[in-house]
Amino acid sequence: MAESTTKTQQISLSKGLNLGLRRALEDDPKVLLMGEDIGKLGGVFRVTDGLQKDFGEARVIDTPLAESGIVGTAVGLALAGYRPVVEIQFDGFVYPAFDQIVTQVAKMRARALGKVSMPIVIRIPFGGGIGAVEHHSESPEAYFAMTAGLRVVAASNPVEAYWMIQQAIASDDPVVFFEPKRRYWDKAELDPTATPYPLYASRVVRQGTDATVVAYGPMVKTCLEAAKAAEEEGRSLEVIDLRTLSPLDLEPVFASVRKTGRLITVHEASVFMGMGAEIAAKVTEKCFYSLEAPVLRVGAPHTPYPPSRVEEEFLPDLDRVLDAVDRAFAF
Amino acid sequence: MAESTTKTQQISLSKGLNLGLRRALEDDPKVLLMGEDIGKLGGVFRVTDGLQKDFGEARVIDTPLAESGIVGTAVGLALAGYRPVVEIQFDGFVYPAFDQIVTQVAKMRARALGKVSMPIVIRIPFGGGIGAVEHHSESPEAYFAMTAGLRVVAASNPVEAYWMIQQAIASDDPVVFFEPKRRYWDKAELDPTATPYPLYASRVVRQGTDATVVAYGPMVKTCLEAAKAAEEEGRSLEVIDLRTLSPLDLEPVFASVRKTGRLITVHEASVFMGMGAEIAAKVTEKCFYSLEAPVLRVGAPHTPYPPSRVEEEFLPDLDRVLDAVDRAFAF
Amino acid sequence: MVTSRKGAGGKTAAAKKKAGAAGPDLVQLLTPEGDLVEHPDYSIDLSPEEYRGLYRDMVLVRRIDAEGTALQRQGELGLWAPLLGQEAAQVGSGRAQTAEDYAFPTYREHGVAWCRDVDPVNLLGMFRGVNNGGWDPNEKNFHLYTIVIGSQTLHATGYAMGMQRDGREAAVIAYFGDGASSQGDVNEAFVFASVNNAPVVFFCQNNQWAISEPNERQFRVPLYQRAAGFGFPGVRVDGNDVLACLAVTRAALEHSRSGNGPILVEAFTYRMGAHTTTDDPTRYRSSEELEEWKAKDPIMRMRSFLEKNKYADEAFFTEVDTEADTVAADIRARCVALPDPKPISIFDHVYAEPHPLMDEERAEYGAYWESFEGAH
Amino acid sequence: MVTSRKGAGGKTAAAKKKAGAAGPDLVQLLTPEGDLVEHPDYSIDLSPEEYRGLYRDMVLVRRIDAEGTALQRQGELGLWAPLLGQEAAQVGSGRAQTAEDYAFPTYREHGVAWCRDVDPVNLLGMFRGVNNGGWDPNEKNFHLYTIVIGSQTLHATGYAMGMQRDGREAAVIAYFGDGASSQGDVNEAFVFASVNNAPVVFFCQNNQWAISEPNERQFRVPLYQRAAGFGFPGVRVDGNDVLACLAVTRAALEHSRSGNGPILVEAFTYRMGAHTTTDDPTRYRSSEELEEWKAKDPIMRMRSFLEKNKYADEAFFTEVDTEADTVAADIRARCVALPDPKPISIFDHVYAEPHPLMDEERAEYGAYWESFEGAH
Ligand SMILES: Cc1ncc(C[n+]2csc(CCOP(=O)(O)OP(=O)(O)O)c2C)c(N)n1
Ligand SMILES: Cc1ncc(C[n+]2csc(CCOP(=O)(O)OP(=O)(O)O)c2C)c(N)n1
Ligand SMILES: [Mg+2]
Ligand SMILES: [Mg+2]
Repeated sequence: MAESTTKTQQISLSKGLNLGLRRALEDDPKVLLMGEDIGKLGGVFRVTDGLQKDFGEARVIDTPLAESGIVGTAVGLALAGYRPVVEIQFDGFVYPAFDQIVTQVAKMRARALGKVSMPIVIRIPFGGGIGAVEHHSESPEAYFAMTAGLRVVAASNPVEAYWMIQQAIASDDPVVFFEPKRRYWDKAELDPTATPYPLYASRVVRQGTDATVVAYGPMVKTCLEAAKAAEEEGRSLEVIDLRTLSPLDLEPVFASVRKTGRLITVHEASVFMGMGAEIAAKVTEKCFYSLEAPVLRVGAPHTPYPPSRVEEEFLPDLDRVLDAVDRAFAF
Repeated sequence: MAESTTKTQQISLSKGLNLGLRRALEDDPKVLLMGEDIGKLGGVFRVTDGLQKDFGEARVIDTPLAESGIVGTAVGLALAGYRPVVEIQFDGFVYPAFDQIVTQVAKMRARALGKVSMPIVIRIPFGGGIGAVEHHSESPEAYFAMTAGLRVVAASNPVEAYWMIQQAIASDDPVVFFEPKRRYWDKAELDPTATPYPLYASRVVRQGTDATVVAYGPMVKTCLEAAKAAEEEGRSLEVIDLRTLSPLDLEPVFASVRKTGRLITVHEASVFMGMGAEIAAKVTEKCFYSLEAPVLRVGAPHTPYPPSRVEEEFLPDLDRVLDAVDRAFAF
Repeated sequence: MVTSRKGAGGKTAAAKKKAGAAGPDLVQLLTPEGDLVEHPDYSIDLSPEEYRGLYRDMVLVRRIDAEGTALQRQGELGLWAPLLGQEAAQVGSGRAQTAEDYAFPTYREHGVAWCRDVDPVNLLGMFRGVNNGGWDPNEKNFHLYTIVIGSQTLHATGYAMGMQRDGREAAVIAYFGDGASSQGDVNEAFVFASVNNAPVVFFCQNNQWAISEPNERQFRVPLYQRAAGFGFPGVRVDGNDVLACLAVTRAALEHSRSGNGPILVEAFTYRMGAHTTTDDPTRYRSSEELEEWKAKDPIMRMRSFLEKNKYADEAFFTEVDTEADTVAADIRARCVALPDPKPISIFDHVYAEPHPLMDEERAEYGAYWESFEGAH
Repeated sequence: MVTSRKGAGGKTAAAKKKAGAAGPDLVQLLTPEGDLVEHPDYSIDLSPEEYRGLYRDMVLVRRIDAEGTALQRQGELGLWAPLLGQEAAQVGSGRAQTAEDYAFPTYREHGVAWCRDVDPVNLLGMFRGVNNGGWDPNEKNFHLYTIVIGSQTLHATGYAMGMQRDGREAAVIAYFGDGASSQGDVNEAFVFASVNNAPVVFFCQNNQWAISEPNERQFRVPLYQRAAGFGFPGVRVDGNDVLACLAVTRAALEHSRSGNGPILVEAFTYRMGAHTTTDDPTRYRSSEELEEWKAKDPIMRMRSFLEKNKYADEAFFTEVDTEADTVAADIRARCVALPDPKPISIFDHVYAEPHPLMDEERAEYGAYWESFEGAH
């Protein structure tokens, strides 16, 4: 275990989370994991694999099948001084807990005038692309991002996942933590002795000069691929991984847009009322005279997530991103 | 009763809804009302006053105190051919029903490939300004507007309320119907023989030439007052009552912005991720070369609704709207 | 098809023993060995043909289920949720329903669907990923599968309230699992059904597991007892005994139909397979447990019963197996032939009425997709 | 302060009668006439001083409550939720708690707050609209008022799970109403508490009404029976009998504290006033019903008891009334002096850690509001 936290190793995103959770459990006896099937099974994505075995049933809790109950008891545990990390099995199953999240978790601190905190992390595997049945591929991040009192972050790769989950657990504010489920099996090299990037900051993950593309979670990889393809066509895209959806950290986006004059936002969630809308509105306000084209938004149409046999067409891909870039240049 | 539907009369917004519901109950035996305290009490805002007495307990149903149960059973009633009109007592109490609304009500029709419909109306009194305790003054419309499968409308005055509630009930799609609670007691002249304006259309409620202001629900009145004040200062504001938040009907807004070059969006809900963000993003995309200033957004900060003794400062008022207009002109 | 009702005395030659080892709070009419036993409140008396019918249903349903698993393994389905082991609970309760009754399933009621005459290929659509259900629930009074746990119990209750208002002589049956019993929605359904005296039978298949979580993580007294606290009766039936499931469900439906309000039936059974095809039950449960339940196999005991009573011969059993293979082959053929939906169809059914954003996006996406035509 | 415990025999001179008219499923120790009665499972034996203490608590709490209503009528509060009629349920259960126990109230537990030594002015903040609670729940182990119905029962259960992990010798008490029993959250709390054997007492004040809806709209069997179906005991106590409420709650807390898991106490009482100051109960209930319950007034019966047993004289009663007026006057004075919050303070406590949007908006709004300074 000690070794696992010092040795550089090849890990998947799911393993990055697993190691991050393990370190959090080791470092702070008040950290608890709660959720459906997170014990012996290790969660349906094996993110909590082996943790109940090593930390016991009192700290890695297989809960009854009731999301409101999970989050509601997490609130009570937080009041009692614990730091619960809740797993929601799939994006589409978070809604039964919605009331507890937006009414209780989000508001408790303000109601108590800061006398209590809600250091709760709500982990949600999100997004599509894995051929799943309905309710297993949704992108509900905007519901939470718009809710005052919550923080919302999304990891995009294994290394980020490893650090961000630990930072989220250490945060005294409630954090809704989105995990890009179709990237769970992506691999990367983790150096557990490195210094992590701050949690609530966006990050330029590829420099470019012609247009800016912002994304988060699963779409970061897609946008990096698009940038690579664009380069071959002679266009230089700057790609920003938002990482934090609430608060948004848009300074790097403003700076980039002042340089490139063009911005494309990309997410799997619907364009209508999605994160892209806020980014577009804000960037336009702050960079009005720098924009050579309106901010263009890539995302889903205003429909439920479709049956999986259509998801390839439905999900934003490299082509859709490049198509938007083209449109931005055509303005 | 017959008289009440032909005679021009002075009515409050709450009475407008009451008369509209009454007509719907008369016109279609499949219409049912469901909610907490809507029977003998007539609802906490008396919107259903007298309806249980006249239509019986089988059609005006005092439900158990459980919002998920109310909406969930409404789904079943809709499947059985009924048209349930659900009352949520206050904005802040809709969240226990969130799962049933976004997962079941919104998606049922698409899941059944159109073989069933969900003609359910979910009435929600929303917004602040009445000096209430917490959870009684919220503006949750964006949560629903962003949800594919739902329609969302907001009435702004007594006459609109009378017609819109009937149209919403007649609609075969589920409609989240927002009622501006601080305007419940506003009065206006109703001519029940008039031809109603279409439900899913926005409406220019004051013509102007210098800047456009869009609002809905309680803020329409505020914006009209602001326009009046602006006129005295020599500025001509065009005011648009959005009326429908999903779908948005932005054609009249585009047309107006092409004329005025400036747009201010106004709502009580948070600016961050609010309806204004979508409107700003879309209008900027469609009217990029017409805008002389970025779309400016007036709304709440990203905080929970504050204690009522601060709500006057918190809520957008005439001054805040005019301040934004000034800023749009300063660009 | 089957005709006996609660309280009717035994009229066939089949010998009956006194209450089995099942215990007083478990209604059992047929022992794992295939012997009839008596129960003070419930009995069943069917013709040999009817007994054979139940056997046939179970075999066919198991075969269809196995085909689902096979289709998934071969990449024809994205997922499958096997009912293996729960055939008696589903066929017994399914055959208890009349055409006028209405069933609200979870995602595992392939056997109930069968009894309600729903084309099994309908069920495959969602698991194949070509639709999210898509059949007309009113055609066979069988609602769409519901994946989000517990929600359908409220829909069922609402539907039952509708039946009440229409004065229909029918009842609703709402399926749910042991895990689902923890959900707020299920308990709210109990409240709404009770207070409205709605004609709804809550039918819980307690298959001992909610994915990896055993019963102890959901409740600590037998689930059927939950009902009493909400003001309606609860009964636990041997969920691997198709005769008991039929008798108890039929009585329950009759109870609700005739104005006595809701009732809870807990069918005590076992999920012999994986939770779904992506699940690995060896991670959380022992093979001994599985073996124990295999000895209570619902089909085996019915076969023993038929054999012991000479209600069926070898030819019959062979014939049923052959029929099962035929049905499975037919389903397989029609499954793999299910066309992928056209991408543009995602805009078709979101709204009943005109919707400008749908139109705008349909046009945009349509043009975009067309630009790739041939390339894809 | 009060010291007897479950099962202790009567040691005072107070005469006891056999089980009262209350019926076998209602624990009553003091009749409406002020006579002690015996109960097979519960008894109480306090010193005269302790009996007087309970009386004093109830009178003071009623007076504070009346002051809340008065303050609202005079525009000093935006709203008030009166506890009138529920003094015994609140004082009895409140005094049963130790300092280490933890209470999760609804919005009406002013009497419990009193017993837990919470400054009543704290409670007024929310109703006045100067804050949304704002006290430190850990100071007196009394959580913030919770308005959204039922949510706090889950918080209480989670808190109890925390106590369990810490090995604390204490229990949690979760207050909720008869209406709240219909909420999914409350039933999920029952599940979580049961499965985790959490030390939590669910204390339902069944005041017969959920705003305008009577019990029949929420359940059709006595609520205390709900518990059994979730695997823990339930008991109904005369909620207008402060002695029974004390004895039963004390036993319940002890039950939970000593590792026996959750328990449900249903205090059968009556909301004699309006739901809140904006409510008009004449629209939905009869004055006869109110009169009936007035005869069971919790304070009157305690006074009769004290008088009958000569535990208190006229001077005592006068003294308590005077004290009540003094307390009320003090609260009033401090209430009207509560300063309005500064608008800029709305940004202060939303997040614990730095938040750029908070900073940005704080600066923007600050500048905007300052531009009006003096004008407002
Ligand atoms: C609200 C919700 N949460 C979680 C899930 C994920 N999930 C699917 S099935 C299942 C277990 C269900 O167990 P049970 O109710 O016993 O039914 P069974 O699968 O055993 O038939 C879970 C947790 C879900 N579908 N919905
Ligand atoms: C989730 C939710 N729905 C509705 C309301 C509105 N409401 C406030 S109090 C109340 C009735 C509560 O009744 P009960 O639980 O019996 O408590 P009591 O007020 O009688 O003490 C209702 C419906 C609410 N506060 N929260
Ligand atoms: Mg199960
Ligand atoms: Mg009550």
